[in-house]
Amino acid sequence: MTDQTVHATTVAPAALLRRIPGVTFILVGMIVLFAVGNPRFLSAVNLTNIGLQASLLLMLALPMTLIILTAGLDLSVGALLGLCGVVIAALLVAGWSLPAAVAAAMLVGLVAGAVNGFLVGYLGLPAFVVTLGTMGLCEGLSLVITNGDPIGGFTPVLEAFYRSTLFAVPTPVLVAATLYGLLSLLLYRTRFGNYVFAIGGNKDALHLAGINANLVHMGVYLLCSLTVALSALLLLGRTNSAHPSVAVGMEFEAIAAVVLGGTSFEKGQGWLFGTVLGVLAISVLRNGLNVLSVEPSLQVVCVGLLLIAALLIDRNRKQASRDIA
Amino acid sequence: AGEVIAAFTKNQVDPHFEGVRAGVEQMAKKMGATVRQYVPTKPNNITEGMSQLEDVGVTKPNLVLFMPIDPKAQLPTIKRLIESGTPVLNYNDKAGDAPYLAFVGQDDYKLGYDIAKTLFDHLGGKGNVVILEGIKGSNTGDERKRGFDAALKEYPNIKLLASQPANFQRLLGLQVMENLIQQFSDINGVIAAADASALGAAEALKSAGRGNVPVVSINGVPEAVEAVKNGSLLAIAEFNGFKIGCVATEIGLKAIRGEVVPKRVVIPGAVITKANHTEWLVPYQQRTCPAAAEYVGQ
Amino acid sequence: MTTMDTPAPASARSQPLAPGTLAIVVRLGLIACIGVLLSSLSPGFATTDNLLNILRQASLLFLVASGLTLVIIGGGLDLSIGANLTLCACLSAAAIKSTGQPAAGIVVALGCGALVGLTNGVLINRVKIPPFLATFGMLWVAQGIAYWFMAGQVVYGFSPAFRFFGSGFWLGIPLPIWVMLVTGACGVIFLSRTTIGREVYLMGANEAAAVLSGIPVARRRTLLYVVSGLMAGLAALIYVARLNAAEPGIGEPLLLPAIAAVLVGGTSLFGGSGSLVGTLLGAIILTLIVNALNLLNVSASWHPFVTGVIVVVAVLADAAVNRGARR
Amino acid sequence: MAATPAAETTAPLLRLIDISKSFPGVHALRGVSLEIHAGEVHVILGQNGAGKSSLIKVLCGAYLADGGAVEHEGRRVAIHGPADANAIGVGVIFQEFSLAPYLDIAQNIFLGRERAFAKAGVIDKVAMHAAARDVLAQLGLHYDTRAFAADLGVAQQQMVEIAKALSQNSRILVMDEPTAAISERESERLFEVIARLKQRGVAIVYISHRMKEVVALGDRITVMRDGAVVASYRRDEVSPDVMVGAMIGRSLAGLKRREPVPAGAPVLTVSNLQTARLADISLEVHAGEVVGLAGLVGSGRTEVVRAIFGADPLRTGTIRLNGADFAQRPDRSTRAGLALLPEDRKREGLALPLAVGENATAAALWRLFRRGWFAPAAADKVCRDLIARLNIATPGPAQIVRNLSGGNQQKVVLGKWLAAGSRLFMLDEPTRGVDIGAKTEIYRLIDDLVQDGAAVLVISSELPELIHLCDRAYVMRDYRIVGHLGRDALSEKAILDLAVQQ
Ligand SMILES: Nc1ncnc2c1ncn2[C@@H]1O[C@H](COP(=O)(O)OP(=O)(O)OP(=O)(O)O)[C@@H](O)[C@H]1O
Ligand SMILES: Nc1ncnc2c1ncn2[C@@H]1O[C@H](COP(=O)(O)OP(=O)(O)OP(=O)(O)O)[C@@H](O)[C@H]1O
Ligand SMILES: O[C@@H]1[C@H](O)[C@H](O)CO[C@H]1O
Ligand SMILES: [Mg+2]
Ligand SMILES: [Mg+2]
Repeated sequence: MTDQTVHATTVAPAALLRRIPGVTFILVGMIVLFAVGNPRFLSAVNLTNIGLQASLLLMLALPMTLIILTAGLDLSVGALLGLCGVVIAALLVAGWSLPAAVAAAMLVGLVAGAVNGFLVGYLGLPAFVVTLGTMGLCEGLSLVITNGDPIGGFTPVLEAFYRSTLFAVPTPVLVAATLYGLLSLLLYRTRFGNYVFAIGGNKDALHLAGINANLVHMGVYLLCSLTVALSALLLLGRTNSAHPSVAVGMEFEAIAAVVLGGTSFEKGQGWLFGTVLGVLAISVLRNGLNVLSVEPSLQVVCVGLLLIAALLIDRNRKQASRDIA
Repeated sequence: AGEVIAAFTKNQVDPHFEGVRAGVEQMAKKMGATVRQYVPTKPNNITEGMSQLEDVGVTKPNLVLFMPIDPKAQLPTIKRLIESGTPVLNYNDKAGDAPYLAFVGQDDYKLGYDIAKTLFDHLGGKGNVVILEGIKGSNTGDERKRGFDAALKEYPNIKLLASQPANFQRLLGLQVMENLIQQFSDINGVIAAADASALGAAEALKSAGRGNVPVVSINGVPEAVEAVKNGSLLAIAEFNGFKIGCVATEIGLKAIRGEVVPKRVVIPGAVITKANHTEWLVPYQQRTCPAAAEYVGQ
Repeated sequence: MTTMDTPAPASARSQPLAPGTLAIVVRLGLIACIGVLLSSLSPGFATTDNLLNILRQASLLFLVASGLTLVIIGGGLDLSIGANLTLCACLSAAAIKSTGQPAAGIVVALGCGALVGLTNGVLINRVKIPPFLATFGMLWVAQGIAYWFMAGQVVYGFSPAFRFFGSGFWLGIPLPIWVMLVTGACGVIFLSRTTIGREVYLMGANEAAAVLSGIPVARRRTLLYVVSGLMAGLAALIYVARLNAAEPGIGEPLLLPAIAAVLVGGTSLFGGSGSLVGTLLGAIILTLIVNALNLLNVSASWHPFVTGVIVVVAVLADAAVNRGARR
Repeated sequence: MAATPAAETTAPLLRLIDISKSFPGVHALRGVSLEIHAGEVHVILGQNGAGKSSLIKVLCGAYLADGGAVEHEGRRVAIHGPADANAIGVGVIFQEFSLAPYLDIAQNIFLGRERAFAKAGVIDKVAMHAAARDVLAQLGLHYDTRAFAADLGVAQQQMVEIAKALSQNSRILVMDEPTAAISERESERLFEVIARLKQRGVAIVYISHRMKEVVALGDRITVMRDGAVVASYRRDEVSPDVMVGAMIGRSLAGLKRREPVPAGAPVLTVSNLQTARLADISLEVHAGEVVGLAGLVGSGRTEVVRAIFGADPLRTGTIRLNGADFAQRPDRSTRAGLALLPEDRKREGLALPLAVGENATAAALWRLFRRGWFAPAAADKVCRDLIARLNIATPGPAQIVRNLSGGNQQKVVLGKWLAAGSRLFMLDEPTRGVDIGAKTEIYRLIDDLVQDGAAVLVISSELPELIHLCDRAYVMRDYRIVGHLGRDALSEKAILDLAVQQ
């Protein structure tokens, strides 16, 4: 017997191509369609719109990717985003300085992340349930703090920051891009990143490798919540006021974007850049429907069809590639 | 002629906004303009409402009819839209301070005050009432509540048992009322900030065998007017989406066609009771737009 | 065979209370505690009227959550139930309005519910789209169709015969509670006394093993989605009868409370375990809490917060109980 | 037991003293003491559920012992977690795979030890892949280290697992059934490496159910039964029969070839079956026959039985059961009397969180309750009968399957098909990771089945097992059937000649 009997598994460029999620094709298709439908779709102003609208969703979807890679889920991000916004706004109105208010929001994020992370990472409770609970806690706290009333009238600095640009690129887009860069460095070039994939794929293996897997697991939730707390600055800049439940529901869109981008709920399989594509697809769809003035009820149907169609494509390609192999 | 109007409403659930959209369509047709409707896919979603404003800016409509889901949040966006050269008229809900072509709407404070007084007078100036509020932070909701409170001050023998948000919604109105009924055995009257929650509350009262407790509300959508007719609701302060839509469109189009228009048109609202209700039973599609001139100067 | 000297099997009866039973007992205990506490704090609590009121509100929640429970035990998830309910409500209300026949509404509601469920089932089991996404997509589609169909209007005003389903009483007990009891009993029998019910647990616990045991998993799971859709349709009828109106905003707000009821009821999202009795208790606990806050005059702002606490406490309690049982 | 360890020449590297460990209802370890010496292979033998894996898990910090102590080079050490075990140089190849599917081979090999390749916190991937290739090369493997573990076959995963343990340069290397999933050729590579490690002074703890390996490798052999050490030997002072006797508490006659039963009518006829990977598969199994499907790991045997059962889609070809066509769908196959015992019992055979009873009747519900109404008492009775018939070690039908040892889990899977009244049994590695005692019971069961007129198609990577069991065998290579061996032609050499590409 010779070495040839052991098949060396190779990574062909085709494998990389296979990684590109089906939503990419839809994204390209939509861009063409919308551009034909209304030439202004590709105008600088509109691209800025898409960028701005995508950036906040991306801020939630990127850390959500890490969480889903650990075979988890964080339903509390929308409510937490709202809560952190409320906290910052309330403290600013109460006369705190911006850094102090932000620090307080970070603390809130830290606590939320620690609660989620501890219950999921250390106690092994199902993430869906835990974060559904903390979602209620966060939304409830926002309501209690504000008594349901939005808070406005704080420093215009936040709005100015949100509206500022650098080399004609809106700052929020740069912030989201920076987050992407940092997270992809973290995920693909550091030990922590390896452990994220390992937790989703085989947490016991990580534990047996002598790593404090629970701590790493909790760390992912902390990271997510802290990012969300910082994202509250963008939200406040955008809405120029804080609303208790303004972002509730955004978690589902973030999760949808992640999964559209090819990350699966199981086994730590996924791709961070896919999430960018997923977020873009959702943002482009919503923007394009408005730019083409599509009838409101039809818009609602279209969002559903995007999700289903993108996954249909993935499904078919997976089948095709299995046949080839 | 041939202008494109982008008309914003807050949701596809509440028939009040269908009234607005019908009014806009009718007047636009009459004046030779076309309408594009924008409604957030999720009811009253603030960020989505903002994105839609931004996206509409790209299409450069000749006129935007705008009602805020939340004035504080949307004001900066609308200001930028106006700065970029798109004429915007504010209707239905006040949307803060920006160079709008005009504001067309109603006096929510007065509607709240009037309808509360109607109830209190019906109760003979004494008794226990509960309030079902609208969405906090919306101009209509907050102003109406202020009107209720002002009326309460004038009636020392009317006691407010509870004031809870029902968010202009029917199901919430029903559930909040169900619980209030358990909590208080001596409710004599109910004030709701909108028809939908009033109708929900009336159902709750009826199935608890307390159908005789009078309920008042604000709006006057056909369903609620029918309820006035058959006695489920005592009275409604008219907040007429159809008229608002008509007048806003007329004023807006005139403004962009170079006419001088009033900066503020406040449409008066009647108190709809069994005695006068027939006018509001007519479906929106069969109504005829009033002329803006009727309300100018009021 | 007697060749192996394995330790003699101990009797299964010597085992402690099964975790499922224990979970139910814990929940009943919780309800009892809240009940005792409240009746001492608020005289209005322990009245027949109030208890029926709580049960009636819980029954609507239970109806939506019951179909979801079956789906989750079978290893799936259904985020479309709320929107499905909306669509069923709108279509059936229109059917009743235009024909004057409550029967037409029943047919339309159940048909529409089943059809949406079937679509979910096909997307998930034939096309193999993950349940979270497939049903999230269907949520939007059903909601969109409802908006389109209603065109901003409300359908309202039904005959007393139809409204009896929502607001009537039989033997002094509101009809929705009867509906809850009957459907709940059917569900319990389905899960514990039919082979399909047993298969649901097996495929929820390990889909691959279930397939290789000859269980037609795809068909079974499709059936569960259809049942979930039917329950949404049934709930829609009760809602329409109760509200005396249908509008496209009623269903969506029910999704998260329904999921919470299932989870507070102790059904695991991983599939393979859980019960309808648990979901019933979960629905009662969640309703009870809101009722309690109202009776104690706590601002409505606190409702989501307290609900969140209950969800977390319920999972923690289960985890603690399971751990204890394993020791 | 009569056997006593020979006098020691060197001090032990590691001593386990009086280790005990309990799980609810199970006393997995009862005061186990063990000495591990540098440069020696210490084999641990024992039936399924004897406590071997549990002992290993205590040693490597995966389980916390209830009592006992560990001494390393004469000093007491506390093992509270895997990190403590790593600190004294313990590396483990686990019985259950410990790879993360969507990390690549290199990342898996160095999981937890990335620091060696990190510069300012950033991992130097080039260096890491190079190091991974080096480790694999020691095993004679040339995998692309960028491949995800998820894309590897079972055997390849096992080899990566071995590479992972090797790369730790452990002073004490524990292998829990490392050859259960790999072919002879790969096993030989492993044995070469073990020999080299021994020379370097590494202490090796080796668990296997394969007596051949035990004899070939072991310097010292410890036999466990019911959670306790029952005997310890040096290799030169003991024979396989004695070891087996110690394991099961009695002596076992050597493996005799199964007596053939007169074959009946053809039960299964497969002609020209083709799937995405398989080509031109034709075979036939008669009533009263045990037919083998031989071949190296990865030759496509599993795919054949999965395709017949309907678990994987067919391209072309016909499959007949008792002369009739039937739909290739697992539910139809089951009802037609076909049974498939999958190769991976945990992933495909059992619903681990459910009870023995629920699992045992999983494939038989349709048959036991034809009207669809389920009767718990009847199901319970069926399950108790199976427990008795198969001698399954469990407190009762209510026990959660996860808590059973490997061999007993396998019996539950088999029991599933007995309850379903199947007539054609396709058994894919039926004795993988199963101890000798349970193995003989499974053999006897197969014999009972064919005596009773059933037909059996069996896949096994253990050639002696195939030869013992089968009346004849088909041999596969590269997803094709390359030969057929009748009862008289069936030998290890004949199979290998066909299975290995010339
Ligand atoms: N995590 C656990 N929970 C409950 N029981 C367990 C657990 N792990 C092992 N056991 C029980 O402890 C006993 C010893 O099991 P162990 O896995 O150590 O056996 P083994 O000798 O490795 O068997 P095999 O040869 O089948 O791998 C068995 O009865 C098993 O059921
Ligand atoms: N290219 C591949 N990609 C993914 N999985 C593979 C690939 N090749 C083989 N496998 C998996 O490896 C295992 C063994 O492969 P296969 O079924 O072809 O061989 P076999 O002869 O049945 O081997 P075994 O002795 O493991 O049963 C199977 O589980 C198969 O799914
Ligand atoms: O003014 C409107 C109506 O009252 C409607 O009922 C709800 O939204 C408010 O803004
Ligand atoms: Mg073992
Ligand atoms: Mg195989």
